[in-house]
Amino acid sequence: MNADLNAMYQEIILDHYKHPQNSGLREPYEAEVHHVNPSCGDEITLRVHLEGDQVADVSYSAEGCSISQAAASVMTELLIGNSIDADLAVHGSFLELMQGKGQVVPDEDVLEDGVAFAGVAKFPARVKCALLPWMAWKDATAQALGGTK
Amino acid sequence: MNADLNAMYQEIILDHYKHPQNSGLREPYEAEVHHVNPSCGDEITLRVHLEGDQVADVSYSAEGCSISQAAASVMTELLIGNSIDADLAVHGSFLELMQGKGQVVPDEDVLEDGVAFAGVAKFPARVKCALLPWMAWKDATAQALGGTK
Amino acid sequence: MLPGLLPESLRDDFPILSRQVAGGQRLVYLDSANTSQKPQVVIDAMADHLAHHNANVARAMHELGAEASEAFEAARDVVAGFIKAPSRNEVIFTKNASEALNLAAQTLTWADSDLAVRRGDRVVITEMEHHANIVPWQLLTQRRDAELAWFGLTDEGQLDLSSIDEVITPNTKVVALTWVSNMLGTINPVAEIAARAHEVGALVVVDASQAAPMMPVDVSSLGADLVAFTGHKCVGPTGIGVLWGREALLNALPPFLGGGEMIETVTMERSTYAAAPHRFEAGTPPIAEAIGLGAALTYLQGIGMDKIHAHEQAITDYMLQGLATVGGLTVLGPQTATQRGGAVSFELAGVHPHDVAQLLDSRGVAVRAGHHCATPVHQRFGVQSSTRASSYLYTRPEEIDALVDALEFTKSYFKVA
Amino acid sequence: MLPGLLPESLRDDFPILSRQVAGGQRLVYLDSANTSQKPQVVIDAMADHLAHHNANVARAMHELGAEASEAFEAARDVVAGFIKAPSRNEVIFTKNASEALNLAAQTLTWADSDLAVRRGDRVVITEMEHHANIVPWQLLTQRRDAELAWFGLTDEGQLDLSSIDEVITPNTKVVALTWVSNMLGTINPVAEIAARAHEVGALVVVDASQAAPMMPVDVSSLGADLVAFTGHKCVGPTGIGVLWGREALLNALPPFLGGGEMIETVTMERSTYAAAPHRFEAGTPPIAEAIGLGAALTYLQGIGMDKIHAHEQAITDYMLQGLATVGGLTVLGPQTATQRGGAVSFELAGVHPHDVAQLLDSRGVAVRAGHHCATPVHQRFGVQSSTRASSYLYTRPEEIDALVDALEFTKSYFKVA
Ligand SMILES: Cc1ncc(COP(=O)(O)O)c(C=O)c1O
Ligand SMILES: Cc1ncc(COP(=O)(O)O)c(C=O)c1O
Repeated sequence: MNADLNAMYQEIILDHYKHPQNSGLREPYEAEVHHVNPSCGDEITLRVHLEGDQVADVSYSAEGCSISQAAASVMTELLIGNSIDADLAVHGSFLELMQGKGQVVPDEDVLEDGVAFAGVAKFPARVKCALLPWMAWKDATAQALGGTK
Repeated sequence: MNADLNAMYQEIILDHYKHPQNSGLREPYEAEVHHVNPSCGDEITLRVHLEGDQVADVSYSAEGCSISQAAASVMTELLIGNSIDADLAVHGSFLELMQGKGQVVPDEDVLEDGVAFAGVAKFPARVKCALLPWMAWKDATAQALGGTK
Repeated sequence: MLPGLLPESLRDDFPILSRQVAGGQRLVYLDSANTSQKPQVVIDAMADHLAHHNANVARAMHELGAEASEAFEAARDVVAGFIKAPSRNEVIFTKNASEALNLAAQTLTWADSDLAVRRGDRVVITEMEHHANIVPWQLLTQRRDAELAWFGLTDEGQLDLSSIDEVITPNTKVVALTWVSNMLGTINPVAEIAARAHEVGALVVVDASQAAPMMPVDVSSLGADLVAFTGHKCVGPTGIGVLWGREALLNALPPFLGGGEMIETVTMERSTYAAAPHRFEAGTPPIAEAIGLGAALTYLQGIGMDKIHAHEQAITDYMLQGLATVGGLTVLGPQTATQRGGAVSFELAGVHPHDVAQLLDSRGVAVRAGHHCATPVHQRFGVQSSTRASSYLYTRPEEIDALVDALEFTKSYFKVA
Repeated sequence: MLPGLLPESLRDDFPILSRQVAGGQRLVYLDSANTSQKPQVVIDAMADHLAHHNANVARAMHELGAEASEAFEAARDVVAGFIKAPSRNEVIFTKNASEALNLAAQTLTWADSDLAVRRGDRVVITEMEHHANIVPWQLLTQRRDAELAWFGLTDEGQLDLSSIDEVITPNTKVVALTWVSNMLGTINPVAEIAARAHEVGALVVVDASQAAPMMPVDVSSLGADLVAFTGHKCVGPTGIGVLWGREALLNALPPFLGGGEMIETVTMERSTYAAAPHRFEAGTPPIAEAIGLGAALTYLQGIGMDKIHAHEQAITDYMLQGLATVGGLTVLGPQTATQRGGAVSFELAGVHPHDVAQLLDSRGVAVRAGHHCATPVHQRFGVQSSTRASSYLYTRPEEIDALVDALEFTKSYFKVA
């Protein structure tokens, strides 16, 4: 199944894995969360910094496989600097792609490098890896908005 | 399977069921036990009265099916008035018969009316019924000898 | 033909029904309230899984692991659909209904929130419960120095709700009751009782072990907070049961069993726990069994729970009529088929239930005799044990005729009038 | 051919082994420490039971009930024989090893005799335990305000017993440890530790989940008081596990789950409980699963546990040699096959275990990646996760070659040296 394999391990993904963008935990931030994938132990600590309705920064420290690492890197590139609403829409598109079992055609205008994850959607066990940072971001954003934590 | 049925419900058994011998709880006694068959609820309260190494009396009050009732009746006929050792040997023979899956030929000299239970041994679910009073007697005798309770 | 009967052809789906017993007689299986028979499609689903897709779930990254996980989680979706659960996360796989009810009682024993049952609090059950819905609550109340109270029964075998407000007191934390009695057959007014329970802030735990096999279940409208049932009574395999609970409630409960899959993080000092359902599914789950249950519930849905219920009612009505012709026979519980499940317990004057069952068995008729794991309700009706005949979707009127014939044979064998 | 290998022909007993995966490649199943594959004889035993002998056990008086009860109890005899239990009453069927270990911990939580774990008492575990043998003891010690202590590990992956007398203190009530580690493969000196534990009057609980599948078990000489293992790792089905315990100990423990079959008498006010094993088997047991386990252990015994152990050792030795040829690969745990089980966990420099497992899967090689439900031992060795290849009686040297090849492919795919 080298075709499927290459579809999953796109150059873009391997690039992000080797050279993660926006990695590291930064100040200031309104919320920090720690998420783990209990079945494999992959983990991420993630902070969000909001300015008004803008996502001013998303910083993280993650340990895990190429997919979860690359996902965090791609995600921050997509999210930082946009409005929260726009980012929630991006989040929705990414979720739809990953849960589509490989049947959803991603919109490159929305997901940019995120389209590279289309191949991952065919591997149910890896979908959780790709979603780990996204779930963490959503949780952190909700907390920052709710003013909790 | 009327043949098996008739082998189980021997006239002797039905007679003892309709006319149980030695039934009722009597004084004196050194030990009283209450045994139940948890899977069906059959129960027996049984007392033993020993005089030296003799089984002077075995009295009981039982509620249950024809097999367990008849077994109590037949058992007391066999046990009362003999030495404990002789009765333990009878107990052993009855146990052997009941656990023999219908393959053991009973000794009428030892088991008397008890041979009628040979047909019960083919019905695993009913073996417990036939053994209920015997287990109670063994327990009560051990308690009477041990001086416990 | 009776109105509402299902087609006889569905018997062909159940291989055991063509078996002969008792030295060449046709099997008349009237012990479905004890455990139901299994259609070939359930047996095949399990065998196919074990032979071609077996792997551990959740943990395995490989192709077999993905197949096994997908099949296992698809079974959870089937269960959620079958009981109309608002979320699949509300469906917990257990090994049977007993474990599901103990899960409820034990997590409430250890809850440290408002949910906790503390000294002086009350837990309410009923006198018609199966031991599985009595003993866990006895253990809880004994261990927490709480009070166990219960609804008594009317002579007709209904819950005596005349003093409902005195039974469900303001300090009541849990009301646990069976939806359908496995001994009397009574169908209880769950919604009415749940309404009172919720008034005082108590949780409502429903034992649906006898209800789920034979009537449509909609947990979202039942009024219950937790619902238990068991796979083997729903044409599913042994080794699998279900606890449904409202998601927020489940996530407020402490863990039940500790181990793999129920955790989030583990250090030697302490652990944090996953959300429901995984929090309550420690270790390797009954994977093939869940898949078998999925196939079973899909099979039942294919026939339609409404139709199954109508069939049960028709057969039960026919059974009650047949039993009424047997002199000396007394049915315990409601005497009419409407508002009653398909388990019919009775006494036959002069013949002990064991002996009745034995005689029936010699005619190939399989029924249950004893206390049916419901001792208190037997005591309530002054009997030590009873004989129970119980039907299911594959039961035919001719089998009821065979039961009645065999009862007459029993009477003549034991020479009772 | 390697000395001690079992005949290749036994692979024909396992239908899944002739499956193709990953788009037409031969399945190389090296995830047996996670769950083992099933021989046809196990699948057939279950399917035949469900199709032709299904009934509830203990409670049913009829012919099917007698057949089911006999088959179920015969399975208990098989288990007793397999582990050389002095009495069949010492064999408790659970749903998996996790439930068995929780049964131990929870009954000790509620014991009111000398067995009780009270405030200030100590429970000892080890740093190499599976979560199933950590979390239950955390819950017990937290709930009873007792102390949890553990044996650390040497760099070679052995238990550090240098300070055994300081770890197993006079106030220690329980010592719970794994016989064979599912992550490091280490075989622990149970007898030695049990001797010290018994000196201070502590109970010894052994997790034999990884031992039972691959070496002869004799509970009468092991030194343990309670032993747990799980069916699905012993070529048996899911949904079934075993707790063995000394009979007197079991009968001194309070009940675990309440319900049918575990009782002696029930009134609304209180209940009395049956003796072991029934005391701990509430509700309808996993009947078909116990029968499947009986068939599985009979199958293993037919081959011979000594021979299976020799096969495992030969294959593990071959695997260790093969892995040693892969540059950048580090095996965690003992480096030689003697005194080691067949689960071999390793790191591959520069490639995350998930990615290793994925690449291997693309070649049809099924391994496990992650923390294998043993987080603390991963932390001990400074890794978050690892890749684990585990063999069993059907594993062939060619499959190890395929693993090594696939690892080289992985390295080239990820461009690591
Ligand atoms: C050492 C060890 N203990 C316990 C378990 C738990 O077994 P189960 O998941 O069948 O409960 C496992 C397997 O996962 C194991 O390897
Ligand atoms: C009403 C009721 N509750 C609970 C149970 C227990 O089910 P299980 O034995 O599968 O745990 C049964 C069946 O025996 C039942 O009829």
